[in-house]
Amino acid sequence: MMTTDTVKNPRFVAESQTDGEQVDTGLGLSPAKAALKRARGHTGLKIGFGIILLMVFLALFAPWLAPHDPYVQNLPMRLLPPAWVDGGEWRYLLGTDHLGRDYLSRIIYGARISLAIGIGAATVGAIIGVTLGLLAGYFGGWLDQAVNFLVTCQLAIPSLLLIMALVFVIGQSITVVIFVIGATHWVFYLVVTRSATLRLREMDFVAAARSMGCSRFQVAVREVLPNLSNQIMVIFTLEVAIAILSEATLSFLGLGIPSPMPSWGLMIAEGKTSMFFQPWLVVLPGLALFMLVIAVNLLGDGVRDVTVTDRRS
Amino acid sequence: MRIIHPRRVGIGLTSLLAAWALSMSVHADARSDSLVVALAMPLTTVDRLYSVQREGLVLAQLTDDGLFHVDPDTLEFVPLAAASYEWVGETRLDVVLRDDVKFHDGSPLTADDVVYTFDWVLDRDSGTSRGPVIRGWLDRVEKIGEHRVSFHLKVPYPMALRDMAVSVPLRKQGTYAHTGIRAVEQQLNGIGPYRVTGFRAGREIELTRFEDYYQASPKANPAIKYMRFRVIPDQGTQQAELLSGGIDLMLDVPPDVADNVRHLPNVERLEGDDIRIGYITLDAAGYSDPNTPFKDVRVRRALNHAINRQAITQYLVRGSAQALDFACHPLQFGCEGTGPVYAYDPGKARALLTEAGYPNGFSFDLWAYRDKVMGEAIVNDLRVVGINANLRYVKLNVFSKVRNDRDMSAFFASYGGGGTADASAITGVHFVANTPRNYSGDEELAATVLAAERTIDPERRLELYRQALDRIADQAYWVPMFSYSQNFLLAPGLDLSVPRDGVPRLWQARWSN
Amino acid sequence: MASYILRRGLLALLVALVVSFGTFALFYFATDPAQTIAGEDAPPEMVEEIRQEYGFDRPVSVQYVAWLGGVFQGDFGESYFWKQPVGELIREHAGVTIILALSSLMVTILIALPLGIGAALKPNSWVDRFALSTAVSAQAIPNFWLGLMVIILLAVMFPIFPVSGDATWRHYVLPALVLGASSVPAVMRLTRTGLLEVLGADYIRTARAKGFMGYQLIFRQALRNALLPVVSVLAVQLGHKLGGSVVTESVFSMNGLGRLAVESIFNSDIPTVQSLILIFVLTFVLLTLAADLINAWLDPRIRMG
Amino acid sequence: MNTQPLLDIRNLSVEIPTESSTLKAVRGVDLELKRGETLGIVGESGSGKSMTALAMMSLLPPAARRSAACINFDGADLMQASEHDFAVQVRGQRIGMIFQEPMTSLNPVYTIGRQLKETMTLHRKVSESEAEVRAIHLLEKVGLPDPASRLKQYPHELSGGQRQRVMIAMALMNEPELLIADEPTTALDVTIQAQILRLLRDLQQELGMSMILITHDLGVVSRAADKIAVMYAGDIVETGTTEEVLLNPRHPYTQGLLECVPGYRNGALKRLGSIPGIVPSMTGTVQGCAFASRCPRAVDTCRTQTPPSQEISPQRMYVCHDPQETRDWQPSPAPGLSQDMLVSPSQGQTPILSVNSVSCTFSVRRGMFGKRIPLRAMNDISLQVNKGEVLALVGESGCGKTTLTRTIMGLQQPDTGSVVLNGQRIETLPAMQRARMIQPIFQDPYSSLNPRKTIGEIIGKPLAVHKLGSRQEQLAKTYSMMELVGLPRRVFNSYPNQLSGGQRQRAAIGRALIMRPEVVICDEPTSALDVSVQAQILNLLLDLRDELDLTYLFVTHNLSVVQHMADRVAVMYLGEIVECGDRDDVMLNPRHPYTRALMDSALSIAPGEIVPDLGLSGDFPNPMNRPAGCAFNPRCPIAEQVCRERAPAPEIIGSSLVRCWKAQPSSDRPIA
Repeated sequence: MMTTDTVKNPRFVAESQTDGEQVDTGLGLSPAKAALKRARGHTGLKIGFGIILLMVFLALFAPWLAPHDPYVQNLPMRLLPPAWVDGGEWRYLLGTDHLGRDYLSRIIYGARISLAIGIGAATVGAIIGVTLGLLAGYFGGWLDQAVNFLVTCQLAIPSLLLIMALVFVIGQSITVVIFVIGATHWVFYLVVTRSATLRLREMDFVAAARSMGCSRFQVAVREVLPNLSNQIMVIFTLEVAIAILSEATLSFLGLGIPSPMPSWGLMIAEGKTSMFFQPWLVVLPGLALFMLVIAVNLLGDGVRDVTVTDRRS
Repeated sequence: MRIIHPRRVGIGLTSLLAAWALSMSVHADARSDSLVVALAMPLTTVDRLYSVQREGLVLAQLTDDGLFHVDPDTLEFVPLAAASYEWVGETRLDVVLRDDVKFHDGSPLTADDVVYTFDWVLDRDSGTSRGPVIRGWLDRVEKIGEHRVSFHLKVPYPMALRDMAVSVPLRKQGTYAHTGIRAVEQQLNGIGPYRVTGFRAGREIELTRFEDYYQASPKANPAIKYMRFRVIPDQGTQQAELLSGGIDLMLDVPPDVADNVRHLPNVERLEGDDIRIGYITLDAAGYSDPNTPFKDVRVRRALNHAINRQAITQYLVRGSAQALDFACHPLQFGCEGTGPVYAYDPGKARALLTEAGYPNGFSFDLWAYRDKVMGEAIVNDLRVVGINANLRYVKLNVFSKVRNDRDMSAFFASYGGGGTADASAITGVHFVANTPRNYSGDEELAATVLAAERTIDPERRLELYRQALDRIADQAYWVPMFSYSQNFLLAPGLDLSVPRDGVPRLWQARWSN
Repeated sequence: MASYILRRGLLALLVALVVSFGTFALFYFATDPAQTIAGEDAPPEMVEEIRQEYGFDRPVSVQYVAWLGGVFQGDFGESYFWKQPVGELIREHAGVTIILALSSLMVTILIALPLGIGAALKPNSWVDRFALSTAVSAQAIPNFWLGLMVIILLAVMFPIFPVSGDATWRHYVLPALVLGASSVPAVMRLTRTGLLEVLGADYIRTARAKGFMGYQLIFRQALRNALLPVVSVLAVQLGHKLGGSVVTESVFSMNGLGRLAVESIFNSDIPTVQSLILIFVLTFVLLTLAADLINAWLDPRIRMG
Repeated sequence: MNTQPLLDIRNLSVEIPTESSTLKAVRGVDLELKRGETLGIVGESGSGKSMTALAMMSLLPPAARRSAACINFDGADLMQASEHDFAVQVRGQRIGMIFQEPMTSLNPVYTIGRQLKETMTLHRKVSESEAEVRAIHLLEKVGLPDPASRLKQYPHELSGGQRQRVMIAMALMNEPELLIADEPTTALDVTIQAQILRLLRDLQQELGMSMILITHDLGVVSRAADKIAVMYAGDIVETGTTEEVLLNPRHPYTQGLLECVPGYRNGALKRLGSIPGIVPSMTGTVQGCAFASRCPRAVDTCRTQTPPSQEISPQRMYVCHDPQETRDWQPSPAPGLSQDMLVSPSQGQTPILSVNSVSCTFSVRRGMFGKRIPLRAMNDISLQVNKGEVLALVGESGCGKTTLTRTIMGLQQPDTGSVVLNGQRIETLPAMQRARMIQPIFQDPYSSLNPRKTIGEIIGKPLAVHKLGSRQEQLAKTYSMMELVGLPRRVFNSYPNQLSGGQRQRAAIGRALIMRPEVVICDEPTSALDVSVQAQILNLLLDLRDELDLTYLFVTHNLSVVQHMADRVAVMYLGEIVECGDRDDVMLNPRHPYTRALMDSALSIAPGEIVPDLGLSGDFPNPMNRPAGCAFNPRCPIAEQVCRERAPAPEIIGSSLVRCWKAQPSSDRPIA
């Protein structure tokens, strides 16, 4: 209700004071510009974005940045410690693994896999979850019931076990891992999309679009969907983080990325047998994983912080 | 991001581990007559007739005797519960039993018991694990005296003594009459030097020395009175337990772990052979795909040249392991191939590939279910000559399904054959016509192998095996990889002789002072 | 209410059936349990024998119906691998998982709730910053890696707790911490945002206008509302922890249901996998049902509509 | 009575730091309140009236900063009181407060009883049972039937009106000396509003409390307050007794505001006065008079110098330069025609839209464990809208207005009956064709515009959907439509959140009209807007009707808007049309008892008059429990046996259609 002073939110006051004949167009920023402006003042977001930029840079230019081919083995040089430790060699800055492959190069190449899996799986999940959420929220009825059943199935099964069973049976490859992780991580999208759609469905601009002759499908895609983009973006980043961790976990359990690809989770698993004696095998990829995931999470939290205020309470 | 100093940490860890081990040391006086062994795989039964795991064989060495056994030094098959034997023609074997052998319940071993045991194994409904193999050659068993039995064979079968030694422990007459075929609940009544005094499936087995054991046996009078097998699936846990005195012996230790742990006090390391070989089978018959490059012998030879078996053996398998040239273990009888030997030569491999029409290499799936590190090393070697191998590392249940469906273009596997020092153990399973492991499609080879299995005369067998092995090498049906070595970690003061065939004889274990 | 519970129960059963048939078919078409039962070196004759003995050569529907028939009579079948009734097997392993799940839930609650409440009470204070950075880091640490690190630190470098196993209560300390930490971020954030939202609600302004302040305001007016969503999330988390904490159990070598499930998958021990999934699904549905009932008890709007 | 004022506020300011600057929400307010007196604070949204109240109670949002020379309450300066003192001694104890939203102001998870009792047990050493006795006593006093059993109920079991009664009882638990009511009736329906206002007045007189009534509604304040303070941009611009301020306003803002109220000066005038311009942003330093930019009398001094406080009498002052040069200026309505002179275009009897016996039932699940219950949203509704007329549809919330408009637009399928538009049944009409004949304008201009689209896209969207003309033609049409509805060209690329409420509603109107529909459904198009903006929009709608030859179905609950706009009126109650006829017939001569009550509850600006007693019992019923017989019988003051047993059928009395057993042919009580 605009007729009253609801002064919980100072922004609200400023906004309602613009009521009147003309508006000074300099007063408000467009949603995108406002978010950008807030983003510039958000430390967490900047840090996260910076790290991710670095990781993407590493991933894209891995062939030029990595000192060695990550697949070339040098068996006599296996299990070298990092260079600054006794027995290390400067050729192999971070040491070598059990096949004598350069650990630094493998970690750099590992960024590719983590990013590909994270973005790929989160995209697959988004496509499934947003579609189902939009359908269930906008059309309701039996469709909503059916989707609800799917969600119950999805939630009730321990997802890691499900993924393991699927990967185990289908076989390991990057594509399989992306699709399987994506296909088991869409509930979050669905729940948020569905409830937001339920809310938006009751908004008058939806009724307006319907009354100007748009079909229900057109309304769902052209009117409702754009309004979900902020929330989907936030979930997307969080799901990227979750997917990266899932991949690492799967690979750790031996059901993720197939060897000899340099997946950080797989590297930790391979180092596990000798972790008491060659701890860098476990610590280094773990740190890389931690940095990437924390960066993605910071980015996600930041995006949420700067876009969520767009909504009118 | 400051990295902790790994080597220093390693040393620190080492001393800490040692200190911890010392502080928690419970190596009590009682240890002189007891031994605790870690098992990685859970044993679901103590009855060798029904167990399939290798651990079952180790255990059966203690609880059971067969008519014959494998001499630990010569690896020959010699009488054990049998006093003597005699081949009556090619398909009849007469065996005289000892008259001083007693079961754990005190009853004496008679010819009836032997007949009962073999009849039970021959019975299709009994469901024993080795039944199908025994039924392949044994027709019937006949009692010809109180302590005499006669074995009637279907075909001449030189490995009869081996099967009796490894697969058929003797059972008291009527053993399975009450409990049915599921032997889990059953109190094991064997004739071995130890009896089972406690069994929790998948967790723990307790053995106690059998004091009425026949003195003539080479296994008589073992030094240790109590033996305990604890199931600890995780290698790390086993290490920790060994250091803290929770266990005295670790079997099948990965070489890297063994390398690391042996630097610690309180641990000793033993290395020995294992009659187990690693190999790559190539789909020469074109089962998985009629257009597979492996139908071309030049491609198969190229692979043999491309893989650096020496390096893999030396750095990854380690110990006494050897790189192999032929499809058999060097310790095995008949393993005397003279055919072509493929040296590590990537250049030659590339040339062969070009010749075969693959100048830019090709892609294929390399399946494997164990020894992932070696699999990776193979893949990396192939990458060098331009072949892109995808390592399909799966668990055994998936592996065997795909292999049996003949959907693999190549697989990396290993075979132990129960530690049998005879080439038949390996060639038989892999190259006779009806086995799903045979991807050669070579019927002539299958005939040769079968003939060798049915020949008693050693000279003739040797010749047949030479033919078969040379044919395999020439056609490069396999890439023979390496023989395995075995690592044991022991608590100090434990004496254990290293088995030549990889099967530890724990009755030989003793505590030295 | 009875009809509601009945509806939920039927839904759970339907979910369980769909899932269990799915797994059954998956394993039927893609794996060969016989070789696993027979062992890696087993000759083909032996494998074939086992295949017939266990009836693996029957059509998938026949096998499934046979198993399901047993389940309805309370018989989960016999494990292929352990050659032991599955019910017994599950009973043996359940204890570890239940203790681990409950203790890690306690860890979660003890860390997440105070942090979340503290953060909400003083937004942007150091408590809030600390809580948020804890959440962000805990979210980013791979659980299995955390497990390995605490083993190196607290079991090897400073040997305070045992490395692995499940024999005594001391064995449960590290796994419970690690597993509990994995749920802290979600619960902490939810508590914080829930409480912040409630504190901004009109009825809290009413309560302040009535003279409530400080802890009275939080505990007598706001907390119950704020905890409603937390209850649901805790139930889901507990459900997932009971559904086999696969990673934690395998990092710490604990003989729980999660590990049993993983091993059974690797061994194509279909009766065990099936029964476990059935039990996981039912447990989960029962827990969420319980959470709904607790919420209904806490919130009259749900109770009465 | 003590002559010392109970409350004396001097120079109260509230500042709220925002991301870029500091918002001055309240700027040096002075207020005085005697014991037993009611002060009405009036202002539009953003004027700072609620902030003033919250500042008194020290309940401001955490970021806000408060400063004041003093806030004297009964001799003690509240500025010196700590948070603890406030909580323990003032809030709920000596000052009670009622808020706008009864639906959310009670804690949903605790019983009414607990929330009432704790107010008392928190402050006083009383036992539970004593508190309970007091709670029951007060619930009875605020007019809740069966108070003892209410204690065990939860807020959601009560209707909005009942909750507001509970809020009042709660505020009175400790017999406060001052009651602050912040828009206590804004969220309520008109009939309930009248009841609550009466209740507050009665209680205040009985208990001898002082009261501050904060509202935007000049009608409400005219009936309920002794004194009025008019706030604008965070400051009080005029104070005085109710009569003085409303009948003889001195400040140009007060004058302008009153001109905006339909029916204030002359109900027959078809154009309302309006205040041009915008409220200046109250950030940074404010120069001159805050109202200067919108003031018709402003001179240069007004823009540069802070206006003085002109005191007429001790109780009467206004803050204005009152410039000599423009003293002769008289507020006059904007140029336009009075209704008498206006001939509505083609206002014949050609029905363009007719609704024939439409019924619709939903099934609704109550709660998580509940069963599905049928909800009869429309019951045998028939209605006719003639070409060129404005038909007002009046009813309280939940009466089925929205379902009816959705059905008329073909967005909701009725169970039985039909809607005929231009001779064609609406459900057989293809969506695209239908859209060109009938278009809606919605209540909330925030919800009706897609926040992700620019204004240009939104207005031109129907053209794009219908693929009318080339891209260039669509653009040209959009620009000309923007001109028509009074939107500057430069907002073409702006997003809705960059526009004011009034501008958004203009955009919504533009979108509805761009395809030149014949019928426009206006669903409470001004109820979310401030009075001054409402006047602009109503003026615009009437102009457009004349210009574009439109027919309006105008849904509203605001009877003065009905009076101003409508040719005919239909009154809805619980899914039925209970009365329908010409405006003057229905409004001046209501035949249905509900219509009569509705007309009585309309609070026109009439200082000195009190809020009338409607004679209605109970609240608006839950549509899920329809009463048997006539739907209105439980609340009807004249219901008889027949009303409880059988539902009346519509009958035509005079020129109106009425659904009542006891419909009177004429009434002796014309509306005020």
